[in-house]
Amino acid sequence: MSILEIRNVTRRFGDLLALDDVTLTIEAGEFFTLLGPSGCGKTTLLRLIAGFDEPDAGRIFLDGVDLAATPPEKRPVHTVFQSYALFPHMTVRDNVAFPLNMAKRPLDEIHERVKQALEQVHLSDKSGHYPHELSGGQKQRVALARGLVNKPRLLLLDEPLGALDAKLREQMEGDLIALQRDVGVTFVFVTHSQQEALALSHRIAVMNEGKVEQVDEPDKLYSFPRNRFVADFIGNINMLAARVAETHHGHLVLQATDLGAVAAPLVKGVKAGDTGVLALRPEQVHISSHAQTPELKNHFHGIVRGLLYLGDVTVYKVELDNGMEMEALLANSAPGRAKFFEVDDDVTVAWRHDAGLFFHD
Amino acid sequence: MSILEIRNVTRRFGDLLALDDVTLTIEAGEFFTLLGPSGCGKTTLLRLIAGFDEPDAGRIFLDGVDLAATPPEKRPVHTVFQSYALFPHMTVRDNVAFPLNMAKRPLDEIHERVKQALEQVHLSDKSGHYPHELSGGQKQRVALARGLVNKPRLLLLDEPLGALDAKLREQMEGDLIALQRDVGVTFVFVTHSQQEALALSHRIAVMNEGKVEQVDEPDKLYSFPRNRFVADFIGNINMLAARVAETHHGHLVLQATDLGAVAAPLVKGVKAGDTGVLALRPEQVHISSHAQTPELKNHFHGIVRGLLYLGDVTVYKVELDNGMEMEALLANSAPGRAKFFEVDDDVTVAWRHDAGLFFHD
Amino acid sequence: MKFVHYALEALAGRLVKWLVSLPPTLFLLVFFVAPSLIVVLASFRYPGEFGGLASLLPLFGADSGLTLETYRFFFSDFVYFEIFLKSFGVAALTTLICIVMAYPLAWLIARSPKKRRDLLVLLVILPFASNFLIRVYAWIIILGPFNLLYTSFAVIVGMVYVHLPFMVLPLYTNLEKHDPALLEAAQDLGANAWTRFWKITFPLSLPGIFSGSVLVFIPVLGMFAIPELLGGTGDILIGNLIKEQFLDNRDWPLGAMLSIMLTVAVLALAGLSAWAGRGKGRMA
Amino acid sequence: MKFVHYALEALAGRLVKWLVSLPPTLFLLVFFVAPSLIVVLASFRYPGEFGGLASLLPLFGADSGLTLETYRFFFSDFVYFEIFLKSFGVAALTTLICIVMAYPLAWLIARSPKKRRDLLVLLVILPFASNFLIRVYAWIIILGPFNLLYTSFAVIVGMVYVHLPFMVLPLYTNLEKHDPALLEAAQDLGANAWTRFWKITFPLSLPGIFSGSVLVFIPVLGMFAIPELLGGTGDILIGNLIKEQFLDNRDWPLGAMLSIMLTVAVLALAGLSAWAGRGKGRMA
Repeated sequence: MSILEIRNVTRRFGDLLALDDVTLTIEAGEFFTLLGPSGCGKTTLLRLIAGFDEPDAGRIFLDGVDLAATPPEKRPVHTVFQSYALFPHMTVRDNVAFPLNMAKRPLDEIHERVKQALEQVHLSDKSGHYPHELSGGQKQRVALARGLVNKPRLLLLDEPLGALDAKLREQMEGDLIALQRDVGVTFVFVTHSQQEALALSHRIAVMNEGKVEQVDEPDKLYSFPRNRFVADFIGNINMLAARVAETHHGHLVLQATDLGAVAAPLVKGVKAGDTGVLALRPEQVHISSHAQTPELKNHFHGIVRGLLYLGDVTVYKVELDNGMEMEALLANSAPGRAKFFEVDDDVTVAWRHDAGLFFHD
Repeated sequence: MSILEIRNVTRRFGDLLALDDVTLTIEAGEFFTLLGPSGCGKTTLLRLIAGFDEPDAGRIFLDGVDLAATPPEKRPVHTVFQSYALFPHMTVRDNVAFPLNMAKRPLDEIHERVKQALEQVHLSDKSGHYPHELSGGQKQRVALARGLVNKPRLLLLDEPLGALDAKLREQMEGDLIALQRDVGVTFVFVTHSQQEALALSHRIAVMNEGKVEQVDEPDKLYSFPRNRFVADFIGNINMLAARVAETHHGHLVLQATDLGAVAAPLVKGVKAGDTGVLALRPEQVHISSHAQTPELKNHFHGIVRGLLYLGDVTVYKVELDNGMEMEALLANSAPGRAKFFEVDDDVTVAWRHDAGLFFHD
Repeated sequence: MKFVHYALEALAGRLVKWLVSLPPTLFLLVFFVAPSLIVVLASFRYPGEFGGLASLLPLFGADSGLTLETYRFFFSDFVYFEIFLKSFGVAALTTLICIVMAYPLAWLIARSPKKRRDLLVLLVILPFASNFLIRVYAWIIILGPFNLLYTSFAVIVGMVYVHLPFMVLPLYTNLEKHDPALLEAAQDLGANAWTRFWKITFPLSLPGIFSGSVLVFIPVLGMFAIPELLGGTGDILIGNLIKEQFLDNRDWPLGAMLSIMLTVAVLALAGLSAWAGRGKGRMA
Repeated sequence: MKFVHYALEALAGRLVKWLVSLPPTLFLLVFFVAPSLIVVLASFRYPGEFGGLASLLPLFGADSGLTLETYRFFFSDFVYFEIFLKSFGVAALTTLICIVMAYPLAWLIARSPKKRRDLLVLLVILPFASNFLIRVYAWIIILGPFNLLYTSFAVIVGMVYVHLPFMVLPLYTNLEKHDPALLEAAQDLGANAWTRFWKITFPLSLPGIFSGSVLVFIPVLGMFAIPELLGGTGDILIGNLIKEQFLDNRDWPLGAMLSIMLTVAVLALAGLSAWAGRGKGRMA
């Protein structure tokens, strides 16, 4: 059942078209993410849902009811702000009790639910502390507890992990998934980090310049991006300029400059003579020493020009004979060996004939 | 040739032993990283090298000369601060010219070298701007240019990427490597991010509670951590509690509770009866559907309990029959397939007999 | 060698420390300790032959000539107590009116676009750039035709008028620092405009109100020009009393004593409010 | 229906806006426009029969009775110009001395441990909690035995004494905000203590010096009590001149005119310094 429906919403700020005819449906119980570079309109959309701003055109429905006439304080939608926006003059307990006090709940119920909410975020021992006495991660958890305690229909999260450092962010990601599963509240999460989006979400809407480019599950989005922007924004990707030579029944034959024929999966609507790029993920590119002849159809000679050692994986930057640089990612799965190749090694890069996606210009 | 020698340096703050008999040697031209959790003493050490603080015991030599009597302004050592510490009342040009002015260089030389330094960090077009008009990444590059322009013997970098967001940080990492290679100045880099350390450094000193735990090249550190702290701090690692059953000539036979015999590489000084953990990297753990029998010696049944989809790789959390959770990392190398296994799948996890490291208690 | 070097350095360090702490020490001596001592001593002296004060110099000789006369005088006459009470009442009322008048003004400035704020602050200060007396005389001209001159009402109007900016500025400085996200968060969590003000804005502005109150309350207690020019004969406050002793009666010991009693009363009040507000220092 | 709802809401919004902008508008009208108008008008009137001012009411009738007499008087007598010049000189000198004295004090407070700062600020303000006149009289007692009373020196001492905290506080507020990492960075890059002060601390403190200078310079120009009590007959400043017209000569038009000329001079100076400092607003 859809809980939130955004229908043809447009929002302008002066000359800037912040949201351009956006239509989205969010299902009840989902962890839904709005992902995009800064300025793509994701935060604007969040503010429209919360009610801090009004659309110039279009409508927003919550549980089938148009929200236009409902002020923010009447919407069963709570927000976790990027800055957390904890009330500095209230203790953790009073911060979390705030929405319940506003809803004029009986005192003993407030007491009970605040206690429960603080347990959920593992902060029972901090209930008498003031926000400035907490670490960044603890503040973040108080903001979460405050947003969830009065069981909103939607919880909006505006880059809540942005202010945390890497190690803590990773840990909070796990906590967020567990929390959302436990409380069963629908989450609408805004982020510019594709890694956060992939790790957390049930579904992701990729936004760019006020438009929704693609809405899909993380693995679909990563494996089958609808266009070049999505392909490039989600994860790293190699872009090999090529021209379509033939379209076979099952696949395309591409011609890459100074490289030769490349087999690629068929794309609808593409015909011989089209130019474009073959987008290929680094982890789909195999790399082997020159001596071995790979059994894969697409294989080309190259020279290792650089490598980025990341511990669990290493990214090799290989220069092909046509001068194009291609990245290949290898997991360091053999014990005690961190690198399989060194800079200046002659190697063969190869990929399956059904790997990659062709985007025409 | 060693450029910096830190010999038995100790520093106390009240009861806190910030540095505990630290000895380190840094070679000329190196990209050397001090890595550790917050409070490990890495920033204290940096401040001792810069001269902002003095050791309680021990000595620091630069090019063979004891630095004790040299105040910070006389040391040929410059620092890039975490907050950048750009002078807000000076333009980018004047900020970068500052160290040259202090060194009383002739005006035309200053002009020339500032121009060159700004070109190196791609900021020539911002030379007349004030710091508050720059983005975080640009400020960072001005701080770098200012630190390098007077060709110090050492450049100290105090978590310079900490304030940048993920995408920018990744890009700056590449720029830093290139810059250090081009200018040939020795870098001493402080960070708490193991990923930054692995990607950037020639050598890394891992610090913990005021002590240096291990100094090594990134791949050696990752593959052959000297102790449990280093193994755990650098990258993710599975820790399988086990007891040594036998020590063979070439390997150990371990006994893991409720699991059975596990083959592991030999560790010096370990004898039968010792208890400890087998530390195993997630990317060394193979995972296959139950039907297949792997050719690897160590293989155990498990159930997939969760997965973290990261696009290029997926981390599977597998519960073994003894209740222990083991992570396995797989690159998503097959086109169009993001996940090989789903939650609750029966799988076999396996690893090579020469994978992992045993640490006894 | 090394030792001598370090010893010299330590010495230089101490010299710098001493040079740096000299000005504040001198400041306190010259500007606080000395005048205060003089005032305290003066309050225990007899008036001089032709008014003023018997010379202070014999103090350090055999004839110290100190007396509790003025203090006995103060505590024996109930009229002083009455004037003190009235003065504190006027100061409190002025402070209260200033808070009520300054709040919307400060709030409006803090909420206006950033580049317009400086201009608005300037507009608040501008009326007070001109001579103090002029401004009081303007009020004589305004209040005269309404037959409101030489009344307690006129005194309060004048007091509020003169001190209002000292309430507006600290309040504005405080309100400007408030994170607008806090109000959005409160609204998001169900608070209407009224509740947002009383639960968020007002408690967070208490330090500003407090600063402003100090800046209004204390000067009002010392003010003599406004009661003299705008008030009637019954509107005499402590400030006038003290001024009279120095300028008109030339009874310096009495003036000094009254001033000391005023300072003691203010300090007692400050201590009381610090005690009442203890533990609330956590507010951001 | 919907339309009516929106129309009502828009109306309510405007009402709120109007209610909120009413107090500042009233403030400006009552506290700035009205008194200023009265003063400007007064300066064009003849003095009243018994001093003061001829009633302002006929202004709005047929007999407007305006005159440029007082202005002609001002420009025809060179002594006014001299007093203006001297007053600005005293104000400038006082400001300069305040800067030099306040800087080390403010710096020391800003550099001391955080919890001690409030106490130190209190110590700076404390001497000024007592009555203004008392403090001036304490100086009479101090300066008297040295034969320094009733001299220009005594006037400057008194002026500096009274206005020093208004220089210390904005300077301290400014210096406290300085990021200590900036000084470390400067030292790291080769600057010694002297250079660090002149290249970093001082330029960054200019806004604080400016605020303090405004808070000292303008009040000194209006001050009459200190020249009167501490200065000789030759130490008359504009403040005294204006006060005399109102209190002693009761020539209100002349007083009003002088006050207008003073305001004009100050505004001209402010404009000049804004023009000189244009483009330096980038400083943090």
